[in-house]
Amino acid sequence: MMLVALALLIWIAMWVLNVRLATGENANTRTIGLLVPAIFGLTILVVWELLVRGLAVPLVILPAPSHVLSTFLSELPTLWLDLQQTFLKGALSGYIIGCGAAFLTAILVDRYDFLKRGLLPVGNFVAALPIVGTAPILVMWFGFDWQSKAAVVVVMVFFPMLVNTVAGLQETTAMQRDLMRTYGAGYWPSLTKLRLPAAMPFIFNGLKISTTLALIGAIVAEFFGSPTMGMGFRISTSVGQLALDMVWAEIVVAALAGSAFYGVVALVEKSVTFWHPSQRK
Amino acid sequence: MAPNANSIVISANALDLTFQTADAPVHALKDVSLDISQGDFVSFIGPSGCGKTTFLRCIAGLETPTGGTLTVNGMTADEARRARAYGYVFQAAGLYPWRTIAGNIKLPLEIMGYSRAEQNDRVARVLDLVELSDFGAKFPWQLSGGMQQRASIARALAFDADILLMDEPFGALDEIVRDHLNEQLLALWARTNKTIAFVTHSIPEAVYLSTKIVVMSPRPGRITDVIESPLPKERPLDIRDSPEFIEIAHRVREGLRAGHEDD
Amino acid sequence: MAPNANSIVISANALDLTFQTADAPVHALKDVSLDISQGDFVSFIGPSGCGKTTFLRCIAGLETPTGGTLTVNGMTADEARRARAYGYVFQAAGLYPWRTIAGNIKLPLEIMGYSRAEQNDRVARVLDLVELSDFGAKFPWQLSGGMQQRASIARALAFDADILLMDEPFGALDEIVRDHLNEQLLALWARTNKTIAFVTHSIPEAVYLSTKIVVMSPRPGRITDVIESPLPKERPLDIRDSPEFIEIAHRVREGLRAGHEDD
Amino acid sequence: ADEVKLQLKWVTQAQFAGYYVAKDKGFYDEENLDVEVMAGGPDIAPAQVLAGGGADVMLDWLPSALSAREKGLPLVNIAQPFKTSGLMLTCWKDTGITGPQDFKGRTIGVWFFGNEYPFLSWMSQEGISTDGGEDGVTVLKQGFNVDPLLQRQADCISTMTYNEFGQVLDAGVSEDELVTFKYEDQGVATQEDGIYVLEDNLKDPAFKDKMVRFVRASMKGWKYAEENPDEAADIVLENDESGAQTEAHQRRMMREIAKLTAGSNGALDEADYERTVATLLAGGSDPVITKTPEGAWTAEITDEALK
Amino acid sequence: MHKVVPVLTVVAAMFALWYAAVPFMNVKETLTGLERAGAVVTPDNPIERRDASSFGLVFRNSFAIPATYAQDRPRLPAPHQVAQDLWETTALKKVSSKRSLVYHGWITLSATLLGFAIGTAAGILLAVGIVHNRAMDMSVMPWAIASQTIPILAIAPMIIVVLNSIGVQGLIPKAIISAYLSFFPVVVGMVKGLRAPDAMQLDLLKTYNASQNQGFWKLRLPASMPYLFASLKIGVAAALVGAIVAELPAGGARGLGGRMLTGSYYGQMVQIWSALVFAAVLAAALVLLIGFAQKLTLKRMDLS
Ligand SMILES: Nc1ncnc2c1ncn2[C@@H]1O[C@H](COP(=O)(O)OP(=O)(O)OP(=O)(O)O)[C@@H](O)[C@H]1O
Ligand SMILES: Nc1ncnc2c1ncn2[C@@H]1O[C@H](COP(=O)(O)OP(=O)(O)OP(=O)(O)O)[C@@H](O)[C@H]1O
Ligand SMILES: Cc1ncc(C[n+]2csc(CCO)c2C)c(N)n1
Ligand SMILES: [Mg+2]
Ligand SMILES: [Mg+2]
Repeated sequence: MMLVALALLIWIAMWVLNVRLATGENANTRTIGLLVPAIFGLTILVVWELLVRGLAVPLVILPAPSHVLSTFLSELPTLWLDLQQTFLKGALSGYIIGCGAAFLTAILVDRYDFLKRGLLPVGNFVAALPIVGTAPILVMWFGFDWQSKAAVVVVMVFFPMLVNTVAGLQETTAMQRDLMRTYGAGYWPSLTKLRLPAAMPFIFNGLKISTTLALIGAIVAEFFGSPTMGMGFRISTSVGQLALDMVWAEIVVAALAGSAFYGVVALVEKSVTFWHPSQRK
Repeated sequence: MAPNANSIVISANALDLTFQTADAPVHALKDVSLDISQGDFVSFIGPSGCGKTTFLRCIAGLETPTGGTLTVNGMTADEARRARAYGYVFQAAGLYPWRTIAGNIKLPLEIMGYSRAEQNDRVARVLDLVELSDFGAKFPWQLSGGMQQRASIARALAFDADILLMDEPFGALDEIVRDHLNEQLLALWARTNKTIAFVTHSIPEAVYLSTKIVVMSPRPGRITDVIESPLPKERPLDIRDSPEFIEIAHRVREGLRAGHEDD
Repeated sequence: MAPNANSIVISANALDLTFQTADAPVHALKDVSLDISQGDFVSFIGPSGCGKTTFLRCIAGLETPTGGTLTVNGMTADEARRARAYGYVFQAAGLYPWRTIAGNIKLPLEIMGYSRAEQNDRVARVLDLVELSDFGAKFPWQLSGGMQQRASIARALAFDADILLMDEPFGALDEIVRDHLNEQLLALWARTNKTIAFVTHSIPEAVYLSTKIVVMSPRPGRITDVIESPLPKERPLDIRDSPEFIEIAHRVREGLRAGHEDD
Repeated sequence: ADEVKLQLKWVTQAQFAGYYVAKDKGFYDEENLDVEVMAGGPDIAPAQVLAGGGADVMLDWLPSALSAREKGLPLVNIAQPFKTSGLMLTCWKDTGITGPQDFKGRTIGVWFFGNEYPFLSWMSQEGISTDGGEDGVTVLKQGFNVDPLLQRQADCISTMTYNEFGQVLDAGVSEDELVTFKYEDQGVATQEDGIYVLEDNLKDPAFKDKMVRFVRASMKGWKYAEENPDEAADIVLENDESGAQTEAHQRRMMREIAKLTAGSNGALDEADYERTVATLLAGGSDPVITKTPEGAWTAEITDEALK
Repeated sequence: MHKVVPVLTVVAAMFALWYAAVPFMNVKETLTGLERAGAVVTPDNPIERRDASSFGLVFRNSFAIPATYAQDRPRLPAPHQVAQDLWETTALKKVSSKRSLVYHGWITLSATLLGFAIGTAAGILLAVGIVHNRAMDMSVMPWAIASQTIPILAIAPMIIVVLNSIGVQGLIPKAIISAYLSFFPVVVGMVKGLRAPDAMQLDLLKTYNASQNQGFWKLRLPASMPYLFASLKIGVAAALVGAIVAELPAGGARGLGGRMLTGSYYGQMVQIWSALVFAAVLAAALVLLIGFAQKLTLKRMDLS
């Protein structure tokens, strides 16, 4: 009970500290911008640790963060292998294929209004297919290795990306389009010089959404059949072996890889769409 | 097509345009007839919603009239648009935010296939003309509204079109800057002998600039008066205090007021 | 606080305001001192970016000066804001699109806790004042730009503030409508004895409306001239052709030009 | 009545008929027990449920239970209704596989989630690596069904005599197209579907008493099911909430299950137990358990129940 | 017409493609089956066929094409097989029957709706907190993003077990998982929406000295409505996926997820496909419903 009370106390103390930092004078600096979420995350970990210890939660239900950390460190080679299999082979290739295909389709769809009116509603429908149903089918079609994971990712990211890109390509204002017409500009010049640049904020929105979808998709697909490596494989077998510390170590890897992936895309976005009001500040 | 004086460049005959909207159709232009000759500076003035922009857009081939005929350089408006017969300055600057000022001015040059060297040359020249030489590498949002408007004028001047269509280009500027740009525009017009169609809300501006002032009136949009200006081509700013000037301004104001009375 | 003539309502003393931005700080107001008395109609005129809006926002307590003192109704600007001492008309209409025109005008009344009946009463009255009685149930996008601007003026008039702060309220309107609204504003001012601070780009407008014209100049924003108008309170539109009027306009123009010379 | 929550290892099917029959036939009522049978699934680890207090009793395979015990979750086997193992590898005959020595270089589907231990210890006994390559087997984490075999994505897959093997036959494959390796025949069989509880709970006499009654009633259910397979299958079907099971499938499964429970009266055979522990300990470089488990089973309950 | 024709065309094209793909997808198993039944197929060895291309096989054994449309365990079921299964499991079964998709759909739907309600409420509350409290904004947002990189299928069983151990069972655990998936789009959309008012709209309220409360109800909330509904549409689809995912660990339990799982457990591809289609229809219906609510709300708001 002591530990539980301590956990509560630390929670309150950290929160007060964060409120101070966030409303203090240097609140807009980069350091504080990183410090505040870091403190928040650290607080969660400390509270988690104390609660697990204080309430004597069995290891097989929820391991303490310290335990997860030590597993994480000692199992680094395995984790790295799994990350390669799931992220580099499955998620990334599926992400590139899916987003690339969606991008090209979006340009077609944007060009032919008929396609737009026909494909988008059907696309919305297909996008609602739950991965839980599609994954076993795709594993059956594309085999146990990373190809089927990539296929699942393609299916998952295709429509969010398509919808965003199509919306982006229509984002130009009437005046911007009229300007192109006054130059007698044809389809390609107005695509490359107007509609694509204008679409970039939307395209990146799609790309960002797709990062998290890609990783989750690849991991979940491994639950439905995989070689004997991969993050999803490790998670599902470790649960069966009651190695919850390993499960959480993989989850940590997933969260790190996912956030990093998201962050990289967000950085690229920043440099490409520097002109957009939301990036200017 | 060598420009010879008094040849008719833009000719509208009984032009009619009705917008189909969700509820009632809007009769934006009714029976508009007007000839504009090579080298004319024509101002359009009239209350908000009288169809000035719409008429300019018809000339530019951006809007299709629902009745009457319209020729530009002897072609249909759409053909003239494809032949890149005019430069158009919109009511708002409308610069592309992802391009620098120089990049924005380069845009039409790229599309029209000018060589790289020629592009840079022309950009430098028109930037100088609108006094933005130091700002070529800046992005639009880093400039004040007035500077942006000047950049958009430079963009329309960068390529060689004989016709210039300008929709309230100086609306957002303060009086001093406006006076200055008015002078510049007149100088450019005198030098290049371009044909200019110019929309404005300001009576002094219309009188100061034009060889011909077209007064319009709304619901439906039509021409109520066409005033030929007797002012000389050479116009110092203080011509605005001359009796002729005040006389014309008075006539324009009366025409405008008559249009408003209808409401 | 019974308004007695010539009591000072707004008093700025050596006001200074510097914006901290990502790159260089912007010195928007420098050493601005000005007294505005009860019942004054003060116009602010000056080139784009000279700090007119910023000064008005300081008075409204929307911006905090970095130096000098400012009192409004004897309180700090922020206290005055909390006491709802003024109505503010922004440069753009800024109506809430999900509310009807009447609903928009009701907004401040709801917030200030007027009774339902009182609300309806006042909405009807100010709608009438800006000649929009038929449009109360319409939504903003169903009105032309000019009508929206009038609605936003009505919104600022709906509650009883002795001070009216107006930031280029008529910028988007054509000359005829603008003249009309100028007359109306003068009539309202004469009737209610409000104190009005008014930003404009138009020299005739400033001269026509004001008892006091403040000319400002940029980088850093400061007051370069304060012109007391000798024109009578009663001002027909054609007062603008009187020599006094032209004389004041000339002085304003000179002041403005001087400000521009600095660039 | 005393409440007992039973966590199954898999979805509702005839594999668990004994418990459903005992409940349906009122055998639990007779023992003054109120038993809740909780179906499992692919991602539910019964041991976890037990540890979390969500269940009182669970079913598991011995290797998985021993491994959990070594991880600090003190599971104790209190009864073993399954005498024989139903696990086997099923291979296409036309691949030329005739014995374990032919597995090298092949692709084999294996269930994980605690079901992989028997396979791993078998392979380590045979000295075959499970990391792929020329001299090892390539292991696939087999999903839920027999498609990998039917579509020849794998040369062999794991099947249970009572379930997946039937599905292969149902798909039109005849038995002579197949080669099967029963773990039982290979000497690597392990004790499947034993009844486990937490060691600490056994210190409580009331709990112990409850378990005695539970095991007694459950075994009665099993024996009834063995004798009345069709009725037992129908009872299972009634308890299936997914509506996906078919009568034909469950009736056949029940008949096959009956063969596995036939030899058991509920008591764990110590010799079987020792043999399993030995194979698990001998797991080569990566043994499933590293030291001989102590107290991982008890005869107290069955002794009492079978009196 | 303007809307229907293109959709129908695309759907028709999709079905045509689907039908065309069936022989290629199913040819290998079909040939093996036919061979067992005594037919002569080329090549006559399953291992050779395994390594052969489907195209070649179809062309060399064109007689087998009809049979590819009538497989019991097809790799790709033909549309009519799916349609038939759908018809049998919806129209021809009593809705209370465990074999009725409507029954399972309802089970999933109830968890979806509860989860969606929880997720939406949590999302809105979190967004309100984030918009009004800088500390919350800075601390929570990065972690909310990180939370979405955690594979839900991995923690779903843990959530179920943990909740089970404190005695919560049945609908609630499913709803919580469903809420976990749906809260994120709502937070993101709602934060965007509550921040949609521009500086001038906020300043206007300041000139009225409006309280934070008034600012919320009169400006931020109405301004956020379009954003809210856009993210509710994403959120409700996510909630459905969450409910289905949550049905997996519980194995052959009830619900569409259970259907898909047992379908794949017993190799009943057609059953998976019809559950999938049913789920997509359900999602489409929910999205439509929200679109409807959106129209109503926006209309109602106008009367304010
Ligand atoms: N695309 C459109 N659809 C429907 N009505 C339109 C459209 N464009 C313009 N109108 C209507 O046509 C009329 C003329 O509009 P136009 O823009 O030409 O006026 P204007 O004279 O340029 O006014 P302003 O001075 O405000 O720019 C107006 O009543 C306007 O509402
Ligand atoms: N929030 C801000 N942050 C940084 N600089 C600002 C900010 N607001 C205004 N400024 C700068 O302060 C100066 C004065 O701006 P202000 O808006 O008061 O000009 P203004 O006289 O109203 O111009 P206009 O006639 O264009 O409305 C400008 O240089 C502007 O760029
Ligand atoms: C992921 C997964 N694990 C196990 C099985 C097979 N299975 C079904 S019941 C049973 C015996 C357990 O008592 C086994 C091994 C599967 N199909 N999928
Ligand atoms: Mg216009
Ligand atoms: Mg301003």
